[in-house]
Amino acid sequence: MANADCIIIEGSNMAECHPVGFQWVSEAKARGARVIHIDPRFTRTSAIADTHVPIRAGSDVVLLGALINHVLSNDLYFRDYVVAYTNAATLVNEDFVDTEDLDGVFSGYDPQTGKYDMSSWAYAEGDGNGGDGNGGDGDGKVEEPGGGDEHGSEKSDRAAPHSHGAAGAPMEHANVVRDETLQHPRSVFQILKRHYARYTPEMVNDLCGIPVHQFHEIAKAIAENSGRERTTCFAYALGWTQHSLGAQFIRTAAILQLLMGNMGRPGGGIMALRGHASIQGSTDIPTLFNLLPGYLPMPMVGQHDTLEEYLTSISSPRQKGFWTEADAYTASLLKAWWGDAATAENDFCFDYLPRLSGAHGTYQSTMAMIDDEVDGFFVLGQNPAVGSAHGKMQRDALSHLKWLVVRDFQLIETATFWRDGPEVASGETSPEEIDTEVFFFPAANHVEKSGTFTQTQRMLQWHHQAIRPADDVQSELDFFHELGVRIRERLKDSTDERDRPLLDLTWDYPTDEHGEVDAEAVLREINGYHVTGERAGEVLDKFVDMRADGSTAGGCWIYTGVFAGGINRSKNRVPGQQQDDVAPEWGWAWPMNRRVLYNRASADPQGRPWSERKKYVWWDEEQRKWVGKDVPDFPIDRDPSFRPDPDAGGPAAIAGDDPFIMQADGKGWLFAPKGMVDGPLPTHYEAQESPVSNSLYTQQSNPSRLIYARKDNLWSPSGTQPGSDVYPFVFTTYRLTEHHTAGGMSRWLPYLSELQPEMFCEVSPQLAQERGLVNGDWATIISARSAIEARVLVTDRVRPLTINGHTVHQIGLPYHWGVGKDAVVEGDGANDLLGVVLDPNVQIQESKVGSCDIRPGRRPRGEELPRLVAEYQSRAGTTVETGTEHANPVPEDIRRRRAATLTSDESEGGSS
Amino acid sequence: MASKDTTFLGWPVLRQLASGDFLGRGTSVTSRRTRHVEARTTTADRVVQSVCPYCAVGCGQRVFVKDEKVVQIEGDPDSPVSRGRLCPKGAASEQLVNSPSRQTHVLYRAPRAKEFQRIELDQAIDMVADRFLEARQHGWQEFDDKGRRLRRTMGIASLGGATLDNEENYLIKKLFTAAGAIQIENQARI
Amino acid sequence: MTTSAFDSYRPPDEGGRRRRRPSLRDNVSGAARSMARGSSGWLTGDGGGRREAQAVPDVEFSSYYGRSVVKPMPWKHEIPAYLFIGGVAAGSGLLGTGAAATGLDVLRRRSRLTAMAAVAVSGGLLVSDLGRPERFLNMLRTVKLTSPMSVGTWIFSGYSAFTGVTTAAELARMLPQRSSGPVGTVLRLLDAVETPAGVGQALFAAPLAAYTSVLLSDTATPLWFESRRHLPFVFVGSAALAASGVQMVLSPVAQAGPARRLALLGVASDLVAMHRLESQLEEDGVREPMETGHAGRMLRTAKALIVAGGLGTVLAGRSRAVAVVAGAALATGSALTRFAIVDAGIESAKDPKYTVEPQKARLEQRRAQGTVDDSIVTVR
Amino acid sequence: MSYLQRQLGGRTDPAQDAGWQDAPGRKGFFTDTSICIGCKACEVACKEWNAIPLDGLALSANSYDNTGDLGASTWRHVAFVEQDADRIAAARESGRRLVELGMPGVGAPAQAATQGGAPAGYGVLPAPVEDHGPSLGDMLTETRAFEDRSPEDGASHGTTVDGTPMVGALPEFRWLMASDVCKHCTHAGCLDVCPTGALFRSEHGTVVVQADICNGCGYCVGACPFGVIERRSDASTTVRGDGHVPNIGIAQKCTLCYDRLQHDQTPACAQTCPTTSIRFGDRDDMVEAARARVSQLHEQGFTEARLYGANDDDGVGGTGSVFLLLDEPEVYGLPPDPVCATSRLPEMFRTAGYAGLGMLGAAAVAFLGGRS
Repeated sequence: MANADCIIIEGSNMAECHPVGFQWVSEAKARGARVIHIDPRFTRTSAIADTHVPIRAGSDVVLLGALINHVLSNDLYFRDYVVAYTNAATLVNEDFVDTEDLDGVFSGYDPQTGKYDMSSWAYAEGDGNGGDGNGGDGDGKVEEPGGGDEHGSEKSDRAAPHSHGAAGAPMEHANVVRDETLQHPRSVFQILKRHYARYTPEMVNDLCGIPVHQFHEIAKAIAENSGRERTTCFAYALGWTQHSLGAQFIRTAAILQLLMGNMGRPGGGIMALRGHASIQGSTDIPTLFNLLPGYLPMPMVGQHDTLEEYLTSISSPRQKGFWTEADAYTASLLKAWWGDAATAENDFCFDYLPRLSGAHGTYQSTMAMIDDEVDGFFVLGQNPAVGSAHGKMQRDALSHLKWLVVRDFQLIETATFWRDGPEVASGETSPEEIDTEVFFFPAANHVEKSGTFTQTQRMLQWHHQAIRPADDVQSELDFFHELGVRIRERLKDSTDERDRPLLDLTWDYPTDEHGEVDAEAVLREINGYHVTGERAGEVLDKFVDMRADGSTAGGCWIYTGVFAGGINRSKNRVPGQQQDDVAPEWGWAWPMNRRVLYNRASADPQGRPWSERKKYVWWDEEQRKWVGKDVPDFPIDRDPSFRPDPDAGGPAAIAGDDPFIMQADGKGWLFAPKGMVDGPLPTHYEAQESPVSNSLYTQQSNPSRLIYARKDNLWSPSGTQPGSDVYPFVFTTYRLTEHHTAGGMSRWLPYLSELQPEMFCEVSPQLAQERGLVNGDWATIISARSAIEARVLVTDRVRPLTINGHTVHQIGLPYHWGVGKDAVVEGDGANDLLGVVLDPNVQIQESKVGSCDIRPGRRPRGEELPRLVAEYQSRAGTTVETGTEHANPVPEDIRRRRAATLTSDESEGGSS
Repeated sequence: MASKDTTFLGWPVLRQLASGDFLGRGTSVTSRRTRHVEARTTTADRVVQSVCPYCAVGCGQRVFVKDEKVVQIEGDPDSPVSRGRLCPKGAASEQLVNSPSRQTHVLYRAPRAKEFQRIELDQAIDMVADRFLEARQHGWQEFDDKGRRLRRTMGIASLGGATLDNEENYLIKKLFTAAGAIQIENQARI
Repeated sequence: MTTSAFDSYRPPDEGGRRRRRPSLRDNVSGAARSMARGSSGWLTGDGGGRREAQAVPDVEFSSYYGRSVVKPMPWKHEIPAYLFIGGVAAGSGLLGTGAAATGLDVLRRRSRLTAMAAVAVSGGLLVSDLGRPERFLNMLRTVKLTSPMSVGTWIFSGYSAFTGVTTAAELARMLPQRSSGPVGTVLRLLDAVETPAGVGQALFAAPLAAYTSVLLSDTATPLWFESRRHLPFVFVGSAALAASGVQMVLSPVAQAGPARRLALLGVASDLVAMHRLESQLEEDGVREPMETGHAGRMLRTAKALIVAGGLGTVLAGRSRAVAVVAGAALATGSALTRFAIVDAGIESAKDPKYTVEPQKARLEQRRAQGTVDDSIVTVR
Repeated sequence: MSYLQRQLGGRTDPAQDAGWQDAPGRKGFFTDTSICIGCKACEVACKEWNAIPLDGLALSANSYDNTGDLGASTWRHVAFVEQDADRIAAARESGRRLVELGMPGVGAPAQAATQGGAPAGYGVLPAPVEDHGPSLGDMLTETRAFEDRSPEDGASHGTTVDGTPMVGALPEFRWLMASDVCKHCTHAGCLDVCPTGALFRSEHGTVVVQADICNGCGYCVGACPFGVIERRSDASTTVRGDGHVPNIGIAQKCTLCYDRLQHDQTPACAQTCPTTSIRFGDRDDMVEAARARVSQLHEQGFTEARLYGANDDDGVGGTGSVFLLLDEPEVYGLPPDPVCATSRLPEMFRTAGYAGLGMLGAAAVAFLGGRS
């Protein structure tokens, strides 16, 4: 990041949330880089940026789309890069119909289910290929693996990211049709151009509230700082992900960055700024329902009934890249878990894996708890009663459990909800009515245990145990190991087949003299080892050593190499002063200690650096290999001019100029033929709750967002709907430097608490005047779900925006506080205002934006509080149905055109 | 020296006259404690390299331990990630570790009880293990409505992991998956 | 001020279990709040728009949310009380020695005993004002010429020692009969040192009365610092008239003549010096705290009492009653003067206006005179 | 000039004055507020290292500043000031006036006008820790080498120091953040007036309280022209489990981490500062860095930048902690022309002497006058 010439920070308050990471922005700035901060509020990041651009929360796709349109229509994109390294030249299936022609939905949309059949989005397949017998009916249409006997919507289920791993959108072939002149009307380039043609600076002005001259300032900065000599970097955080089309926000930025040639190059890319010590690690080795370690998907019922089906769905052997080796990764994982019980004959116990049948994310689980379907709940270092959207629903769910295990340092609100929760205070419930058994276990902290954290740039760093934990304090490692031991002990005589996975589990980790599990032994298992062969028992040095025949075991293939040579490389601590900027001898980054992914793209198609200034990894003709400052993220000895056999698959199919080695076609995806369930191209929809109507389409919100119509999850009317004026303001939630998410690690610390002692809301002077709010006094904020109180900060850092000619006021709400009695400071939780609506790709809730009203004074107490909320609901006329329609009504001709894209597929694919 | 401090000769007024510090603003007025001041970073028994537990930047930390107590946590200047710097949260790590309000005992709240009670760790784990198996059994789904094998339980859910070590997440995922529990989630989705 | 009808639902004690900042902070945020209602903005932090009574024209004043720049002295009533009683002690010592020299026995005895009592009370006041009273002996740890308090401590100590001797001599004189043995030795010794001690007491009395003005002026408290040229004369005058006033009350009219004369001189010094002090403060733009509020009221009363006491003193030679009333008026006037000056000084420290405006003015003045190299703000 | 006067005002080496032979060199801070992000890590690191109790838990509603000011339990304090365009223009103008007054300033080189630049934010001073990252010189060279942006249309935005048009638009709004700390004055009022010797000048030229000596007379509190030092009140709140609050009734302030300095360690605040807004080192180097930085900002047209405490001829003889400010000092709660009151002490003692003599004289008159 320090190498960037221009840094766009959008959807992130980097200086506040990542002050130490911000030093790299500072350093880039010192070198002359331009820093632009795009955010609803003027934050501490804005204070240091060259320019702050206020934007209406949730309108980012309009801005980014307009930037895409700007660089396309003014020929400002990096043509050599785009042609060589992206799928711009690739032709798309002729059945594809864009949102521009269907008034806000793509082809394949089923209004009944709110889901897409994505088959029409596929690449056109070239003629005269080797023929794989799979689809290929002449028009280049690519079919799903596993036959065409399903409904489109089910296919959509299947292609949803929760059913395949991260980058693992599979493709049947690498044989695509390309038009390198980029002129073909069905080329991705032309589709992109048409799609974003209406995203103009004027549209940005109207929808984002960004004046035209400021748009040009941003556009100019990006254009001038991209290309051979220069790179622009984007940084985002939860301001983008926490939306009902959050994944598409990131996609839009990725498209722009690919067009400008800023991916895989030093000072380029899109930086995700993540909020937790090991949030990257917890997706790599996921405590997530849809993934197995290393981004292998959890098997889906009906699709992954056998190992073969599973592997085929991850990657066709004929596609390019390293995902084709998924069989080796999977077999090694299963061997690591079930050891000798896992054999080639029994598909390495693939059947031991439970099957998914849909999304089982945390919000689905929450609702299942309310429906009494879940008995027991483990909460590990999180505080959902405060930190999750719709706090009231969260606490209600907790009270429906039979038992709850909370493991934390302090008595967080989730552990005391039954005693100190707001619903107890309001009389809606009482401890005597809550049946939940609560176990609070004191957890060990980072100095009381050893282990690795994976930081945001995929680097594993070992932290050493400094002291032993006191009293009953225990690490998760010890607790879950012990729990596993006792569970297995109870089942040891079981003959029930369902207990086999537990009994066959490899669970014999060495312990030290205090009975603590040796974390290094676990990391070694994660790294993997040779099971048989002459190196049996030795650790794997690299993931390409993994085999599908059961001769290797390894818990997470992307982490293979962390123990290369038997040395725990996450412990590497060669001081930064003694290394170059890349600092490869500090910690260990996956994969294979690469610090910049896809860094092949930092060289031109011939393997020469794009420029001397942006030299990073290049082809050394003499040594016949890729060299540079980093570990090349590319087959080390692949000549840039290498062209694979058209029938080849896997790593062998990667051409010498295919830098995006984990993508099925080796190219950066401007257009996503697979992988995004809500459209191959990002398009602007309004947030679930928005005071304005979507000017681009009749379709107001993301038509495939996940909606839960429940009476405890009401929505305010949006846009021009009657009643929307009852909740006239936009609120957005965020974090402060001084606190940490739901406060479990900050509100109990006096030094942090005194820096931000109370919940507050930030309002503009204009709104303050309009509503009689006074700086330092109290205000009550009411949404369709709840009402909270906060102290008022009146500040010019929040500005009213003019959207479609109307003034839109935004209210800023930090979300660190919660209601309880144990913390040093407490206050109402902003998340109580939120409802649950999810991004369909990643199941992340929309918590950055919602509609509300604000009034001076404190909120009512006791039963007056629910009464106030109900009074608003009734005034707005909101019901369970409000805001829950997937598709908005459209004229008949549009409806028919939309239907045509769906039925044509059904007729072709056949219906069961 | 010690004797001088406690005798008449240690009287700063005399030291004022004897030294160049006639106005009594420097050398002549120092106390014994001042002259022998120590930094606890220097007197620590050992220094352990660690990583900041808050956000995902992964700043390096140095943990200073004296008499098996953490006495100081500060930035690790060797770290190329953070170059010795820490944000306010990272700088408060010592308080996180040594917080007086930190819980060190297992607490149990029975159904409908109004307060927590202390129970033994061993007993608590046993209780959780029993309940785990019971809930697993209660929520077990062998097949879906189409008769396809699910082999899972919906009786147990888990939330957390983004603040945990990779090794811990690995064991959690491994144990839960083997038990058939699929509702495992963490902050990455919040 | 909140306007919600729901406020009453929140129990008043809620949140009250936390320790809040003392009222100073509340007041300040109150000021900030009132700004929010105004037109020019909560964000400029311009001290609540204090633009009335601009003492220094053409200097725009701004502050950090109206917070004080310098810290007010943490002293409570002990210190102004000490300023008064210490003054009485000093003046009484002078009267005692003078009376000894001129053979006014009653005046001598009563003055010396007054001095002793005042010294004892002063010591108590000084110790009780400390943050760590048990460490009062540390005051004798150094001799710090740069510290008026250290210098004052030594003056006070010296004065106390001489006062102790003269008091002992007075007490010895009150013993029924002279005895021999060790007691006799002590008494003889006392006889020998009484006169030198009296001289010493007188010599230390003047610095004791005067140093307290330096004690106040050698600070960053704007009003005190700007008072430095005149405050010593106010204080010695005040000490003189207070001690004299006390002796006018305690001693018979016949013996109190010198006290009355000293009182009149003190009154003159006090009034003249105070007048010049006020002009000086007016010029420096920090007079306001002396004129307004509690301090202003005290000072006005003090002046009236001193003038009245002074007039009474002129007549007091004829009537003990008048003497008592006049003396009491003078003593009270002195006490009020001390309290007023301490109070006004602390007020001047609390309001950033009195720190910033005079400083900006003097900076401008120096710049106007061509001196540009002595500013703390530089551009290179 | 008398011994006393030399010790009480003007340029001097304070450690030497305090009797230190072979002092290791005066240490100090340079706090560059133009790159402060207001994260308050300095406040926390300071409190953590020095085990300072809680300083209250009330929201001030003054922007993001909830600790108010420096005091017994806040030794580093970050100020937050929100300003609109008028105030920014005024700050820029007041800075320009300083130059015009004939204060030593820097003329902008010719290329400054064409150096496109940052209109709203302030360029960041590369201030890497030793051996980390490139040097200032390299960076500036690099910056210029790659700086090929055309100048913005800035004709209406005023002029730089030497009258060339401003390179950037005047922002509509800015948010100033500044970490304040004890100034460690060359002539320190608090130290001079301390009657017990609890405050002393260390060999590093810093001013430190000895908590084992201080008896809490409180005199230093009023003597500090910057309002830094304060006596800890018994209303302080513990951060420890045993309820103990250290040093109640004792004057407290920044020690510039005297204990760490004894072992060549960086003070806690400077070590933690994520953006190097707080730098620590030999005071001479700090002043030099500060001057380089203000020159750089002036070259870029940011005439609002100015230094605070870098002048050894000011009322306190220069400060150990030097600041770069972006507006008048009082905007940050700093005094515009602080004076160490003790520098006037000889004069004050003289006046008091006259008054004392007057009193003796008056007494003589009172007694002798009656006789005649």
